[in-house]
Order: sequence, then structure tokens, then C-alpha cells
Amino acid sequence: MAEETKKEYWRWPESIWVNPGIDWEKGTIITAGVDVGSVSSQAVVLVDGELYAFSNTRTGSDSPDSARKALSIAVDETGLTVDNIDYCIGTGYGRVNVPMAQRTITEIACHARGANFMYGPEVRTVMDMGGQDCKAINCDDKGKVLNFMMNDKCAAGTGRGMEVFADLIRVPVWEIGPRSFQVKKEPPTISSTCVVFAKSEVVGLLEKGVPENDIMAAYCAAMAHRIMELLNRLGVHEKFVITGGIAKNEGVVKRLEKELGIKTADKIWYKHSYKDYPFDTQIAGALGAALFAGAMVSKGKVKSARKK
Amino acid sequence: MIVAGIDVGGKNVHVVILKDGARAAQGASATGIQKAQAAERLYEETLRKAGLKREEVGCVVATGSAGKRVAFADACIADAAADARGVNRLVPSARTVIDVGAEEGRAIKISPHGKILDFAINEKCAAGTGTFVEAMAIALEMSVEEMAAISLKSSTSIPMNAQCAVFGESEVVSLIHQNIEKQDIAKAVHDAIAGRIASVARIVGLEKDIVIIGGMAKNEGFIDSLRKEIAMDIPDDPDFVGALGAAEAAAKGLLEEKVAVKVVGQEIVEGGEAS
Amino acid sequence: MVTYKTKGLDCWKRAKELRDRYYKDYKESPSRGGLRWEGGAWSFDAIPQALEGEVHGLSEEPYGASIAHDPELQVRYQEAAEGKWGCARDLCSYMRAYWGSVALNEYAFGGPWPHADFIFQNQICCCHSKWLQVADEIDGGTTPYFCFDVGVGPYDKIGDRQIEYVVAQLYDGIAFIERVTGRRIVEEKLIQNVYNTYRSNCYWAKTCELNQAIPAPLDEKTMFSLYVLGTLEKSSQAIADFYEKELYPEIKDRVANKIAAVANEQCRVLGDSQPPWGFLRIYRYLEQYGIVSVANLYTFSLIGWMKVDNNGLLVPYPTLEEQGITIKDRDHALRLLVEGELKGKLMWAPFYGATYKNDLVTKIAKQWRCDAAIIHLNRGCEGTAQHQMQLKIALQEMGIPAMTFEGNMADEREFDEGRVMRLIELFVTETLGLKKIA
Amino acid sequence: MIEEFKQWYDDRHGYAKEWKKNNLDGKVVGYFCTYVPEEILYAANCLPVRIIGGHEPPARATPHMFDMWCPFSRDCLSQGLAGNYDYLDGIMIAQSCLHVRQAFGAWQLQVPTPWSYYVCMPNAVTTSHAKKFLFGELAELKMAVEAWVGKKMTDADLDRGIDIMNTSRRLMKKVYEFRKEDNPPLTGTEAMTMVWASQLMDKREHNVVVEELLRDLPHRQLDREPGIRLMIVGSENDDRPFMEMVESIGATFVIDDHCTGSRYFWDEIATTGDRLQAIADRYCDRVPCPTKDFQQETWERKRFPHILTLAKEYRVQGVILVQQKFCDPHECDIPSLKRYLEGNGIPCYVLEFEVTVPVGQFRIRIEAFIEQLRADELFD
Repeated sequence: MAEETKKEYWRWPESIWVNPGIDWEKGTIITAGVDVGSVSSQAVVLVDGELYAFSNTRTGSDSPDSARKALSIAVDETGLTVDNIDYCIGTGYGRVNVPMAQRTITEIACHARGANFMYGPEVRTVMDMGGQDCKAINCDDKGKVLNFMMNDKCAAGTGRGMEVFADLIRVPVWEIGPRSFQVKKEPPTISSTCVVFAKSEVVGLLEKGVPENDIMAAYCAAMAHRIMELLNRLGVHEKFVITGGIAKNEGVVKRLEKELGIKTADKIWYKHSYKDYPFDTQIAGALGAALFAGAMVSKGKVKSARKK
Repeated sequence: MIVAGIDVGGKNVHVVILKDGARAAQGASATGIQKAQAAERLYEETLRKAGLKREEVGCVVATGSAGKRVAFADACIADAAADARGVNRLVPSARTVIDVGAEEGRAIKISPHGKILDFAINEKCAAGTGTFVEAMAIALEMSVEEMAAISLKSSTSIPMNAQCAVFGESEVVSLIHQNIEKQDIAKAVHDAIAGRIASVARIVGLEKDIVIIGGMAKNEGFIDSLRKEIAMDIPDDPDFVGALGAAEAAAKGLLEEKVAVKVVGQEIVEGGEAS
Repeated sequence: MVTYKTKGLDCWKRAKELRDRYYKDYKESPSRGGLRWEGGAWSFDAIPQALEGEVHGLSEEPYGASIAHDPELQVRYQEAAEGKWGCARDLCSYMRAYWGSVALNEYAFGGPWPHADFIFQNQICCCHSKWLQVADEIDGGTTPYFCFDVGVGPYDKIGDRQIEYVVAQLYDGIAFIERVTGRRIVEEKLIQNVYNTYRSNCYWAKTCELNQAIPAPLDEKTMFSLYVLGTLEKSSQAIADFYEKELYPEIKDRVANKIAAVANEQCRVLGDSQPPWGFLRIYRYLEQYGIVSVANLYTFSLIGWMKVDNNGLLVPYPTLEEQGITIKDRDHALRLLVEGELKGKLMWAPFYGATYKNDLVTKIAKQWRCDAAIIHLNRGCEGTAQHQMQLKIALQEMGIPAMTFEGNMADEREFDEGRVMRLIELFVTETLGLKKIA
Repeated sequence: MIEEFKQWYDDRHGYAKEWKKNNLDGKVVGYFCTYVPEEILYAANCLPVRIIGGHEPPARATPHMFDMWCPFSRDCLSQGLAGNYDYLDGIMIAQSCLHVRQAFGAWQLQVPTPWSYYVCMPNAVTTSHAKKFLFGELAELKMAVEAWVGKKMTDADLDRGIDIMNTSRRLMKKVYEFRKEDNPPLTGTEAMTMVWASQLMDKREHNVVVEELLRDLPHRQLDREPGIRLMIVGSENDDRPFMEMVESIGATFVIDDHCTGSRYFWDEIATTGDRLQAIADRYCDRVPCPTKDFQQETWERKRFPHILTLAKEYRVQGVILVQQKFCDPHECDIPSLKRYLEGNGIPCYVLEFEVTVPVGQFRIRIEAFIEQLRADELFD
């Protein structure tokens, strides 16, 4: 659906971060998680269970390359290579195509685990919105999945829908949230659920000269409502957190909170010592994978694949 | 007698100008977001091509999903009505019309006089539209044309769920991951849509002759797939048939007496507003 | 072009009163020491309504429909059923609205959900037995539940065996009701209720028959508000009287004086299944073209009892008086009740095959002199939506132009008004070639 | 043997055509619902074959059933319209859900078939009245079939019919017994393939192979880890690719409640008393389809405790509830069934099925469900 445009309005900016406080060569266990989503991919590297590096980049048409790219840019300037990694777990939509991974775990388990680490053990409900689907997860204080639900066989209200929308109105996706609140009053929501028809509905509104901000508000509200329907089926409990790209879109998040009557947890690292580290909601999956890998190696459940 | 038909669709605008029943000129352009302006521009341009002035045109009839936005038109008729008239002029023996455009696939059963006897339109979901193919082409990282061309090379058939365009994309991507030949995936996409369209067409009964029009009629990959289900003819410039039909309606309106057309126009516009 | 006299119905106000009182009585019954029961439009209310003392029922389908008239409420209730309870979104839309109403502990006519003392339901479509089974489960699962089966075959295959099966269940039902309420079913009341049931159903059918007249004295839009009383409590004296002594005579009089429902009637159409309740303005749009919806198997026989006579014509089912029958006792009453429902409710025939639907509706098309058919493919009710596509083919084969549009009687989220209006406009202006009457 | 079942299932039409060649006086009857008393058809030397879908988009059905009808019923009709069942001498249905009844009704009008019959299977099956009513229905059916095939049915014929069906039931139930083992000697897909085949072919032939299988199973070893023990519950399900996918990612279906599985053969017919009444009793007493699962006095259902008992006997760790889109009877029961099973400590996951299954999308859901069930491996 996204027309090829020079400027990619739909994509969240890429990010790379390396922890200056850690020298990986002194570490004993080095694990990685690589989350290859349909739209963006992330890699997280842990040294002895501590966050060492992560990257957040786009997914190309070839998953293995996307996985390699994600990991390599994360450790680009550190000298660390795949060969130094004890264990790597692939997750996400392209998880079976992560060449350096020793095993795969679904993003459902990984996001719950990652969210538990990022936001703390009080997290009970995690909402992850990927490009293709939207997952609502209930978990315990360890980040163990108790039950979960995913959207039905229609992509209405998925991240992809939002990207198509951003492309269509030529507004960078990170501006949609803020601008969606610059409206006199909440407009009626976009009624069409099909991404393609929603698109023509939006075109219709643009033609009628409806202000862009109002249209953004309408679209965010529609998406928030779809997510709310899914969450209600599962049952939402505090602490409630949203991971994935959509978490960055307050236009959706604020409206969702309003519909649910529940606030989402602040985007602050649970570990106090992490307070200055960047907090990227999109890395939850990769982080969860890396954490699982760490636990497996340290408990000796798997043997290290480290080459040097 | 000079008349014009303007078809403003989801993706493209088409204009056909008839002079004493013969095509004087025709033109097409992308609709974009400001459809009214796009129609205006293309109309002017086509008139220039035909060396005609606005005031020389006796009657202008618009059609298409955004036809009602053409302020300068004397009337606006439903797109299926334009299809019926256009096809009836080009292929008098046609009894079934299949029109697959950017955002809609429909089938119409027509009488020998081009009267609409029955019609069916694909419901609710974008599967079975040109937009669906575009989305898949993007997923395959090629143009719709390239996709059409290579799909013809494929001999396999992979069942695909043409349910939702977005899931279609993910299905395509996962097929790519399974290292399935792009040509086979392209064919799978065309087969899926052809299946959708065929079932819509069956609702009106597939009486012969069957004619397919609309932008997708130019996609030989899709046509190849649909031909496996339905034997049909494709007129020249199948994407211009709607505009041609509108022009026909304009001519007929003039012959009867223009007011009639005007009234029809207003009726439909009001009808539209009632919706 | 002819223009007919037209005027509103004199009995309109009365109909509204009866309806309002019904829902009010249900709510207030306990405060007056009365009982409450839940059932459906097709439950045999003659039986529970024969309990000694005050008793009031809540009829599930009309309750769901009332909710549907308020889209905001409907969506809220259905989202509660789908969210809080977790049912599928494609189930019967009345049922989802009803479940949501229970789940939110809200009565659409004000106050908390009014718990029933017992459930007296019947099973004919897949959802009927489940409807109150689940509703009660949501409500705590403490309401005594009884469901009898009337799915014994089409009207032309009803014999002693079929009647016997249903009557036997009704005896169990009576025992059940008496046991769980500790009150008696009063024979005199029961007999009177059966007389009333016959009057309500037969006189509604007679009223529908009058709509064969040109101009039609009633349009479907109006009929919707009239048959509903029969779906609430056909066994009630007041409602039977309304049909026999108020509505029927008035419509007869309209026919005699050529008083039309729609002044510029020139195209008579036939409908099928329930309309999308939130969008009755469709009928107003049609009227601009002189189109009047005059007939619908659903609208006629949801309560109206009819039969196919020896000439193969659809005629009203005879009342007990016309049959010269006096009810002797409880057993006689139950048998007559069952016989009337099984032989007279032609609405049930399509449940047993497409041929029944085609046969009955093509008869209607002829006898009610319909020029076209507009079929609402009702995603909200599998029962009334049975064999609709077969019906379309059958009507077209007999030369009646027919169109279909997808919608939902009680889920506005499944109704794309703009799209449907486009289709109707196309059908009206192109296929029927009609022009708007200024 | 499993391979034979698979071949019969895959070549169901070829098999039936072959059968006609070899049984010139026999007729092939397609039936739409498992409430159809096959006993009476066998007694009349007919071959009952269940009409099932082809798992292809049911494009042909669209003009006859708009798409609010369940994918299975549309798929069945589509198969008929495509001429895949052109060998049928007759079709039959027993009153069940409105969806498949609609497919039957459209079939009667659109797919030329010499004979068709509707058994008015009662709904209030827990009442004695229903058994009496069904007895009458069966008596009429018997006469209708006799008139059709031109031959009276003797008690011996009926006994034969009952015996063929009961034997099949008894044998398949024995096979299911093996699924209780820690490492079942056959997968869920294999077990259900056996049941699918039994609905599509001459039970006498089928029984012989099931007996062979029973001799073989004690020694049969599968070269796979059983993984999580799953139960699958729903309406019709012959979705082989789906079941294979699930059993390829660390799980085994050890039991089911489907009308293409255990629900079809679980209950036998008592061989005492009047034969038709015995048949009637069996179909009223069998594990009910949700359309008929209500009883007087209470909202509780009869099928739920049965499912729970199976889950316990087969030591199920999780249940996959399959919801055919638009299948009202099951959709009405699923939220309750999910609560009921979870309340009894058995995790459930609900999946919505369409005609063609997007295996990719289902895989992630099932994988996650399996991870949820074996979370301990990840956590401690």
C-alpha cells in the first residue's frame, strides 16, 4: 500500500546505542536477541545480563540481511562480532530467518519478558503492536505469559495501517501524535476498518478540505478503539505497558488510555542504574530474547556457541 | 454534436470527447488527492488536444467514485451505468460486464440495449481490486507491469488468501522467505484476485458475451488468471470505457433534450447526498 | 401521475402505549408481587402468561431491536458482549445486544438488568436455545431454564406425531413453571390466552392481506411498528383486541377509501428479512421515487399465521371462531396452540429448505403485486437470511428485478450506508429506470 | 495403514466411483451432518459418504450463499457446484445447524441429484419425547429409502447396518485408547485421518484396516518428541495442514471433540429392544452438537463435562478451541467452554478458522501458546 516515496514518512527514526560503562571483553556471558519485524528490526546485546548495546533499524525484503544488519550496526564500533556471542535468540515475524540465532522464541514471550525487564515486575498487561498484528499479553511478575490474544485476520488497526496513513498524508509518523491533539474538538473516527478503504476514506476527507490534524485525530482514535476492543477481550491489568512502535504515538496511546480508563506506565527503566540509558519501546522483543538467552546459558541449559 | 465524458476514479481520471459520435480525443492522468482539480486540468488538456473550446461542448457527463466532484459537469451518472453504456457501444453483443478498478471490482448484467439488469460488487474488503495488486507488487519490489509479465512465466499454482491486502503482503513476504520464485508468487496473487472477481461475476450469471474493462483489464497477468475461470473479451482502451459511457450518456441526453440529463444529474447528486 | 390521499394511522398512539407499557410492566412487576420470565418472539407466551397472579415476560428479539434503534447504545452493548463476555462479532446481533445489556447490568428502558424468575424459550434456529442459556450464565446462572423444541418440520408436513411431540414438551413446561414459581397455571387463563393468540396472529395476517390493495394502505416501515406487539405478547387480551378491533378495521377502511401509505405509490417492492433498524431512512429515500415496500415474508409471518389454500394462494389462517371451535379444556387448548403455530407460522418453513422460501415469497410477489424486490442480506440473523441468494434467483426467473445489499439488522458497524445507497440508487435509476418525483 | 487412510481421504471421489462399479445394486448417498443415521443406509446396501469441503476458496458458492454462512458449508456447496460429487445417487441431511441446512437447500436446487431426504432430527434430545419423535422420523426414513432402492429392509438388514457402524465405533475408540500413552504411537493428524476416511468409505473395508492398525500399534514407535499434549475442539475439522503444522512445532494432539473426530463415533447403539428405537436413542444420547446441547431446568450443557473428562483421561495440557467463522452454535458455546475449561485448570486458545488456513499467521499463535504452556523451561 505504501507508495514508494523519496521521503519515508512512515518510518520511525533508526537508533543505535552502546553502553559506555561496559567493556564486553571483560564479560563472561555475552548473549544477543534479534527481533526481525515486518517493518523494523532490532538487536540487543547483553553482557552478563546487563544492557550493552542495541539497534533499531528497518527490515528489508530479505530477513537474514536485516538480522545481520541489525546486529552489526549495534556492535559496529565495539569490535564485538557474532563469534564472541555465547547464545543468540531470534524472534519476531522473521525469526526463522535469523542466521546467527541458535534458536527462536515468539515475540509474545519475548515482549512480555522484555517489558518485565524494562518496566519492572509489576507489569501485568503488555500490548505490542507490530506491523502485521497486535498482541495483548497478560503476564506474571517474572514476565511469564499467562495468556494472550492477537487481532483477527484483518490488519485494521495494526502498525502497518498507521504507516500507510502517514505516507498518505505525507506527515512523518512521529509528528502524527502531537498534531492529532491540535484540534478544536475530537472529530468522528474513521469508520472503515479495511486499511485500503480507510485510505480512500482519508482521501475523501482530504478532498473535503478537512484539516490534516483532524484527520490524524480521527485515525488515531479509530486505531485506539480497535486496540481497546482486543484488550477488553483479554482483560487489562495494571501495570499496563505498550511496546513496539505504536507506543511512541501518543495520539493513539492517550486516546487508548482514555477508552480503557487505565494509564500506561511511564517510559522509565525499572533499574535505577539505567535511568540515563535511552528508552526505546521497540527493543522490548529483542531484549526479551537476549534475556532468555542469558538465562539459558547461565543455567547451563544450552552450551555456548561462542567461537572466540 | 460535441459531448464529453469524465470518469474520476480512485486512482485515475479519464476523459473522452465525442464529436458526432466519433472519438475526437481522450486523455488520462493520475487523480491524486485534489480530484476536482485533476479532472479540470485533464479536461482542459484534452479539449486542447482536440482543438476544441469549452463552449463548443454541448454536454458533459461525469462518472466514477468521485464523479460528483466535477462541478462543471451537466450530470453525473453511476459508474456501473457508464460501464454499461460504454460497453454496449463497443461490444453490442456483451451481456456481462466485469469492471476491475483501483478500489472496486464489479460485475454487471446488461440487456441488448445496455440496460442494467443485475449487478454485484465485491464487498467491504480491498481484496479483488487493483490496489491489492499494487500492494503486492511493492512487497515483491517490482512494478505492477513487471509483476504481470513475470507471472506469465509461472506454471505452478500456490493457493493464497486474498483476504486482507496487508496480510496479503505478509503472505507474499513469507513466500519470499521460503525462497519461492517471484514469478510463482506473482501468479499466486493474480490467481487469488481472479478468484475473488470470478465469484463476484458469477452472482450475475456470466451470460455471454462477457467483456472485462477497467484498469486491471490491461494487466495481462491478472487476465491470464481470470481467463482460466471465465472466457471474456477485452475492448481497446478498457480503462477508458467508463468515460466513453459517460460521453454516450451526454450524447443521448442532448438528443432527448438536455434538461432531462440535467434533471437526472441533480437527482443522482441529491440521491448521493441522501447517502 | 396519480397521487393518492394519505394520512397517519389513528391507532398509532395506542400501539405505542401498549409497547411502552409492556417494557414498563416487566420492570415493575416484582414491586407489585408479580413474576417475570424471559422468552422469545416465538415462545408460546400463552402458557407462562396463564400463571395465577401478575406475570410479565421479556421477549428477546424485540428487546434487541429496540436497542438497535439507538446505534450508540447498540454498539456499547455489543462491544460489552464481545469484550467483557468474549463472544464472536458475527453472532446474531440482537443476541449480542441482549448479552451486552446483561453483562453491563443495564436495562435499555432504564435501571439495572431486571432478573427473570424463569426462562421459557423455544428452539428453532441455532441461536434460540443458546440465547438465554448464555444470557443467564452471564447473569450468574441461577435462573431456571426451560427450552422446548418446535423444529418438527414445515407447515405442510405437520401431523399428529409432530403436534404430539411439542404438546408433550409443553406439559413438561407447565410442570416446570408451576414447580419453579410455586404458582398454578390457571386453565381458564390458558384457554383465554389461546383464543387471544389466534386472534392476534390471524388478524395481523388479515391486515397484511389487505396490503394487496393498490394503493397499499400500509408501507413496511409502518408495519414494523405494528407487528411488534405480537412479538411481545400475542396472548394478551389488550393486544389481541388491538389487532382485531382497532388495526384491522382501520386498515379495511383505508382500503375502502383508497387511503395510501405513500401518496405517490407507483412501484411496489418486496423486502426480505429484517431491515437495518438504524437506517430506516432508506425507505424514505425510496419514497422519493414513488417506491413503496408493501410485502415481506418476515413482516407478515413473524407473527401472522397464514396458510396456502387449495388454489395455491396465500391466505390468512382461520381464527378459532371461523373454524367454529370452542376450546374444551387445557389439553384441547395446548393442541390448538401447537397446531396453529406449526401450521400457520409460514416464516418457519424456509428453515426446512430453499424451495419453501422461494415458493412462499414468489406467491407473495404475485398476490401483493410487487414490481421489484430489494433483499437485505442480513448478516445479523441467520434465520431470516436463509436462502436469500436462492430467492433472488427465483424472483429474477419470474421476471421480477431484484437487488441485494449486505447489512445487519442491529449492528451499524456492519452497515456501509454510503455504499448501500449507491447500490440502491443504481438499482432504482438504472434497473427500474425510475426518476425522482419532484 | 495410516497411509491407506490418507489415500482414501485424498481420493475420496475416486473411491466412491470405484465402489459404484463394484456394487451395481448399491447407491451412494452424500450426507451433510453426522446426525444422519448411516445404519439405515448400510442396511439398504447404500454407501453413505460425508460431504466435506475442498479447502479452496468457495468461489462457486457465492451466488447461492452470501458470505455470512460458515466457510465449511460454503465449501461443501462449492464442491457440489464444481461437479466433484457428480456420482452421488442421493443426498441426505439430518436437521442440525442452519448453515449446513442452507448448503443442503442450495444443493437441492443447484446440483442435480436424483434423491434427497431431510431427517427432522429433533433438538430437545435430552427429553424422552425427542426419542419417540425421532423413532417416527426413522420409520418414515426407512420407508422412503425402501421405496427408493425398491427393496424392503429386514431386521437382519438393520442388524447388519447397526453392526457395521458399531464395529467401526468400537475399533476407532480402541485406537484412540493408544493416544493416552506418554508417547502416543500415532499423531493426532494420523488418528483423525482415520476418522475422516471412515466417513468417506465403506466402513466394512475401513474396519479391516483399523483392525490391522490395532495389531500394529503396540509395536509402533514414532521418531518424534510428543511435546505438549493438546486437545482440539470444534465443529467440522479436516484441516490436515493445520494439524500437521501444530504437531511439527513441539506438540501432539492426543484427543479431540470434533464431528470429524471423537464426537462422530464415541457412542454405540444398544443392540437390545426395537432396532429403530435403539438407533433413535443413540442419536439422542450421543455427545451433542451445540445446536442440540441444552437441557431442561438449567443452563448447563451436556457436552462440557464430557470434554473435561476426555481432557483429564488423555492428560491434556492445553486445548485449542477452533471457531469456524460464522458457526453460530459453536460461537455461542466457546466463551462458556473456555471459562469452564480454564476454571478447571486447563489453558485454552481460541482460533478462528476460514476455508483456507493462513498457516503462517496461525503458527505464531500456536507457537506462543505452546511456549506459554512450557514457560517453566524458559523461566526456571
